[in-house]
Amino acid sequence: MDPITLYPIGAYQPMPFPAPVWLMETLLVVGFFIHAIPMNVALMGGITSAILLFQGKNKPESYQQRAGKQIAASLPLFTTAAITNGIVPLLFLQILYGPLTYTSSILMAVPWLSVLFLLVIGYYGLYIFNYGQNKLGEKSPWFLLGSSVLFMVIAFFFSNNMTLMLTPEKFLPMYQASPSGMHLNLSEPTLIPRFVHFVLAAVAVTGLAIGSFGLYFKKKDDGYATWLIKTGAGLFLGITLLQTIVGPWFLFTLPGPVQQQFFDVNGAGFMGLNKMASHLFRTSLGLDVIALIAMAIAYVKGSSKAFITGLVSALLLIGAMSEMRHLVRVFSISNILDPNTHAVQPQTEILIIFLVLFVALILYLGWLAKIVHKAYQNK
Amino acid sequence: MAFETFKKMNLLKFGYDWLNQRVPLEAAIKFATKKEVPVHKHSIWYYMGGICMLFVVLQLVTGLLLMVHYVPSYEGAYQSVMAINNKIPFGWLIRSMHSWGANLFIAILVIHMFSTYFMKAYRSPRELTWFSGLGLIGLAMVFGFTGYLLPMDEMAFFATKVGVDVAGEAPFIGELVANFVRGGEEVGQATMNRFFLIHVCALPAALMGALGLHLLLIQIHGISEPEYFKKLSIKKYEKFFPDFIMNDMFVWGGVTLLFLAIVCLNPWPLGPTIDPSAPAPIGIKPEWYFLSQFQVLKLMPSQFLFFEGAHVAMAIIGAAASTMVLIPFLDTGKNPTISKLATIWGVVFLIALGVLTYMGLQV
Amino acid sequence: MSYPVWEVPNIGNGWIIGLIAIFHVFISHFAIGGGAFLALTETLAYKKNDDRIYDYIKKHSKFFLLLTTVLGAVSGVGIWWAIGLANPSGASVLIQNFGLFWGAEWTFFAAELATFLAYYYTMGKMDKKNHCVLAWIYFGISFGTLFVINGILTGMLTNGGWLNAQGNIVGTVYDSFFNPAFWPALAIRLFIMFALAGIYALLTASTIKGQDDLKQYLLRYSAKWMLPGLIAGPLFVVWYMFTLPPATQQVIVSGLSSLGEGNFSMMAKVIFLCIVFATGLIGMVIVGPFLNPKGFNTTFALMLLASGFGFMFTEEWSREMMRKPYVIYNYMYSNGLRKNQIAQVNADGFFKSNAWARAEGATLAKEDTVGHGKLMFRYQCMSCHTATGNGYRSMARLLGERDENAIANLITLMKDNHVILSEESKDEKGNTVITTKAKTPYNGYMPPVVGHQDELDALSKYLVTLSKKGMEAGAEKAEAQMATESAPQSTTTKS
Amino acid sequence: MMMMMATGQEEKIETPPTFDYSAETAGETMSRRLFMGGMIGVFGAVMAAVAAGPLLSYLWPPKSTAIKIDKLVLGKVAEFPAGTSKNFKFGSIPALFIHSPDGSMHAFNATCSHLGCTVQYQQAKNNIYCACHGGTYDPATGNVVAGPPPEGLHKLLASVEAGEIVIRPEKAGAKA
Repeated sequence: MDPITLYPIGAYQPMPFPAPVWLMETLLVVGFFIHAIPMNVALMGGITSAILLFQGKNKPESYQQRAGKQIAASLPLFTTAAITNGIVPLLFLQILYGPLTYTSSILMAVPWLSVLFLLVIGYYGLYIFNYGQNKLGEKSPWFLLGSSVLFMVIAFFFSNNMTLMLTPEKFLPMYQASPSGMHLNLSEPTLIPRFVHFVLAAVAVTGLAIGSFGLYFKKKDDGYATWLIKTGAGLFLGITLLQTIVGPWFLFTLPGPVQQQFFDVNGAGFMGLNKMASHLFRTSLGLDVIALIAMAIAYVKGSSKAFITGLVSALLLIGAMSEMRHLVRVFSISNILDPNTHAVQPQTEILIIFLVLFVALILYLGWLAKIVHKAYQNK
Repeated sequence: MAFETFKKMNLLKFGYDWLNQRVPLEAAIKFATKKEVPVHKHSIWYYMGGICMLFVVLQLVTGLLLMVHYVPSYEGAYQSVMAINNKIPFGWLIRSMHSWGANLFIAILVIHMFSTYFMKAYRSPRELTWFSGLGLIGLAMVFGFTGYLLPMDEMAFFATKVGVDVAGEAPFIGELVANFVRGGEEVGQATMNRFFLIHVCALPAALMGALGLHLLLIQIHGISEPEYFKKLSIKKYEKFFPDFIMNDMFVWGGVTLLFLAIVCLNPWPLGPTIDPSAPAPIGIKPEWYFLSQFQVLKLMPSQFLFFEGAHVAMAIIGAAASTMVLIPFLDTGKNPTISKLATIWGVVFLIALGVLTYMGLQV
Repeated sequence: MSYPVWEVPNIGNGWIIGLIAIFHVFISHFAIGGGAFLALTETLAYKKNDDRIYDYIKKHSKFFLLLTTVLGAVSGVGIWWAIGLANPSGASVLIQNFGLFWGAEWTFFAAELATFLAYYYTMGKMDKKNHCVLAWIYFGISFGTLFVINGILTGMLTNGGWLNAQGNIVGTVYDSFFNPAFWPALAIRLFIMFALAGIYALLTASTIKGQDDLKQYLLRYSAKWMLPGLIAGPLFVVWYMFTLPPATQQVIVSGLSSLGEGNFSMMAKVIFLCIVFATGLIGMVIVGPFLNPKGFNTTFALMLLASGFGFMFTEEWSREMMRKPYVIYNYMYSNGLRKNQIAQVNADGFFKSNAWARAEGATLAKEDTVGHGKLMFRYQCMSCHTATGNGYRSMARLLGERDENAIANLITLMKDNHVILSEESKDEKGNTVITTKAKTPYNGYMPPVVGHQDELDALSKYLVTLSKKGMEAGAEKAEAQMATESAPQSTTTKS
Repeated sequence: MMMMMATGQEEKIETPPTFDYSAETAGETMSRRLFMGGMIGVFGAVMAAVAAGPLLSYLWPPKSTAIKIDKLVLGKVAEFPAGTSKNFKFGSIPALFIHSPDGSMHAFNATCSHLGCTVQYQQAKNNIYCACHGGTYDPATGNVVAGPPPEGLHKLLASVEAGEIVIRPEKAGAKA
């Protein structure tokens, strides 16, 4: 039978890619990394700060109150960064895997588009807390909590779309059931473990953010700083230990052939089929262990050095995970859609301009951070 | 004129002086600047009269323009309106403005009327202003009724037919009146002539008179202030000229934009041509501002006590309308209980109008 | 042509893009023009060293923050998402073609947001002069985002040397980016941005309480932001009009001069409305805040804002309609069909050329003509038409009383929508004159219908079921069926 | 004032000067006022143009619907004995046919060249006469005989074909 009637996926447009595939893949992964960090804090920071605020309810001067308010104040910034940086991975995802992502998005058009509305409402929830906490009083943390819940719904929709695009065999029956874009990918076995794994990771990253706040206050207020580091490290530690259950759960729901690329019980030293994937998998396990140990020390002692070690290894770990996430995608669909087969004709000038602007952006953001810091130092 | 003095005077001043020597411009401006408009939280309703004025002007202008191409004959009317709609540049705009304008004019008149009703602006010494206003609403509705026939499409024909037949239901003189309005037994060329004449000659003249009286009385009595405002210790006013006029112009601008947006995006349609032998089209109903009255007629059983239902219905409509006429004499502002009752009656009246119109729209 | 069609009842999926886009444009233009406003106003405050103006700027920039960084930014992403849902083929052309431009725009966008946040949070904490500089940097960077997106947007309509007449790509992406309309469109957008910045500022200034002198001063100051558009706007609009494709120019000119003639005057009506809104808006600003700042209040400011929205709505709507029937002019039609693909699809057949139509068609019985016709409709027409009811450009309404023959003729006619006939004739002096004329009246309004003849027949069979006649016939058929279903009983009694 | 502003840059002043803007709003310089006034004037003109365009195009008379015809059968020869005439419409042009007492047949565009009245044939005087201002033309050639008309009548071609009088425009007739 005609294969396209089983897998009705579109073709790329008959024009060459504007940049080499490897470069765009790199930008996709880097983009996801710089999106994931602020996104994670924005996602679970609301719940975390609300819990801290509820804990310190009747103690206005308590660390919990202070930390809760400071985290909440930073959340709009994290949200802004998350949205802005989210554009990069989505852009390159569309270039490289457009025929799949467009289709899966259309199938779940309504929830997919509702993300925007949820985002706006959640975003304003954060501002309502920050500008209205004096008026709202004790009720105000509920707004943070509400925002977090809305953001979790968004995360859930994203999980749906990112898994749905990998299973084109579902496209046709789904579309024929209803063309008005009301589907979700609930039948997907990896959906729930993937979602839980990612949401828990977001709590851990929020822990990293709290600890980093501690590093910032180290010179000003040592007691508070130590408390922040301990709290942040503890949060990371607890959640990451929990991930030792959720992680494998997620791993083992992945389709067998994809698993085998990363590790293989029958292979030499569990070596998987794909060399890079296997090394990456092992490295991340190693980074995980380092981060756990360092955070354990930081949790007990409140040491900033231990925390920094843990932070760096955790960030590296997130980077490695981002790449692995990408590899899972590649392995799942390489036999259906392979961007490497499409012609490339680099738009050299604009490519150079883009890369120069990218570097300039980083330098500019550094400068901006410096002058803002200075302004706050003076006052 | 010496060159130096000419240089000092700019053109605007020259024109002003020239006019002022011939008409009492200065006095008029002095009068207008002396006049003041109260500023309070209900001030927004003061703009309704101005908006009504805007629509009067728009209707007059677009009506005049329509007559350039309109042919008031039983056979030719439809063709000419079709040409205006489809052939003549911007004809659709002028006609849609006129048709939409007629409806919006009545809507805004109703709003204007109820806003003044609830602000109790009908009280002494403004009874005559109130009556002239009621007269203007009546005129507007007759305008609407007579104008509806003129394009001579299917809906227009049957709506007129039904409308005149309703008048024929009136006791004793009904049939007489109906025949008089129709100019015969059937809606035809004679009806057309009458409606056209009423619409473009008689009513505009009457409107000018009633409107002139209305505006003159407003100038004489000034703008009415709500009770609570009168009691305030610090009252804020703005000058009628130029401040309030400027505000008025601003509002006119906004209303015109909204109006044109409605008109351009939903040009007024023209139905199929008439076929007097055809049955009345499904879903035929009078214009919305007649629906409430129409609905009362419909709701009434054919026999009510000892009277014919239609007669009772007309009596009810008449009684309700007459409360609006009598209200300045009933609620003079001296008795707070009556004042409150008048407000309640206004609300009841408004709700009844709304509900009846809504019911009429349903079928 | 290779994606499923997201069906949105009543309004059609195109309006999902439209509504989000218009909403976004209304805010994003403020984000850029408002940057200039903040910079100039802060310079003013600095020169006068007046804390009252600083206080106003603080209030205004908080409003700015809440509006642009949240609604503006999210709705911008929203357009992108919506075009991916409603017109994935068009979106993927843009993405594949301009991907790196978007990347460059992103750097500006990220810097823009960061700068504004830095600006906002350092207000009153930083040296006043440096803070002023920050405002100017913000404006400069946000202008960068406009610069990039303007090239992509205008390139969708006037793509310069990028394409040849047959719709084949012959130029580079830069031909499309720096297209003839690039500069006039950039200027027009800037003027609109300044005007919108003024209108939003009128809103915030109208809320100043208890300082009448400052309020009136700021109102007049904000009203003057209409000036650039008033002075130079018309010039650039004329320039812009001359850069448009000749066919589009023709439709506009003939539409505007004979408004009302024919059924295709919607675009002309919207352009007319746009002109009305522009002049009306400026008139309102003159009689309102400029000449009479005393009487200007927040209600009036909201009225101005609504009128401004009306202007943006008609402006963006007419710009979209000018591109009709293409999504990328002369390259891709709004239904995803590429112009250079037509001959191929007509030869191969539509179902063979469209992955989704083929897949869906395979699930149907071969003799199900109406079903196949429905698929033709879905993949060729639904990007602009809704099927039943009274929805946006609903076929049921448009077909009206047409019967089977009329519909079949219509489809035959529309097969040649892209064909331009050229005629050679001699003028009085004996020179050869070539006049070109579209073969069908739908050229410039609709894409051609493509496919084999039997596929076109299937489409008209389906359309018949939508038309009034078809609906009535369908109802009769159902009644007849009910009658025959009850018939057997009577036949049994007979036998 | 300038001094204060200049120092304001260097060190913070506790209470910066507050401006009274009412004076500033009122006292704009003359040239700026003129400019603004001019702008309002220009805008008024633009607005008038925006309104006038549609209005004029609405009021502009539609293109004349002149009917041009190449041939008109007036009737049987027997209906027009010598010495009779007939005013008729040739397309949208008023025309005059004369069967002269001498038997010749002539047809003219009946528009008087003076002020455009329609002329008539006076059988008794055997001339073409315009009742408006007394212009008189020769019934055979259409040349002016008396009165104010500056030039003669435009000729049409009258001929007899199969017993019917047929009128044609002069040029087409000449070519044929």
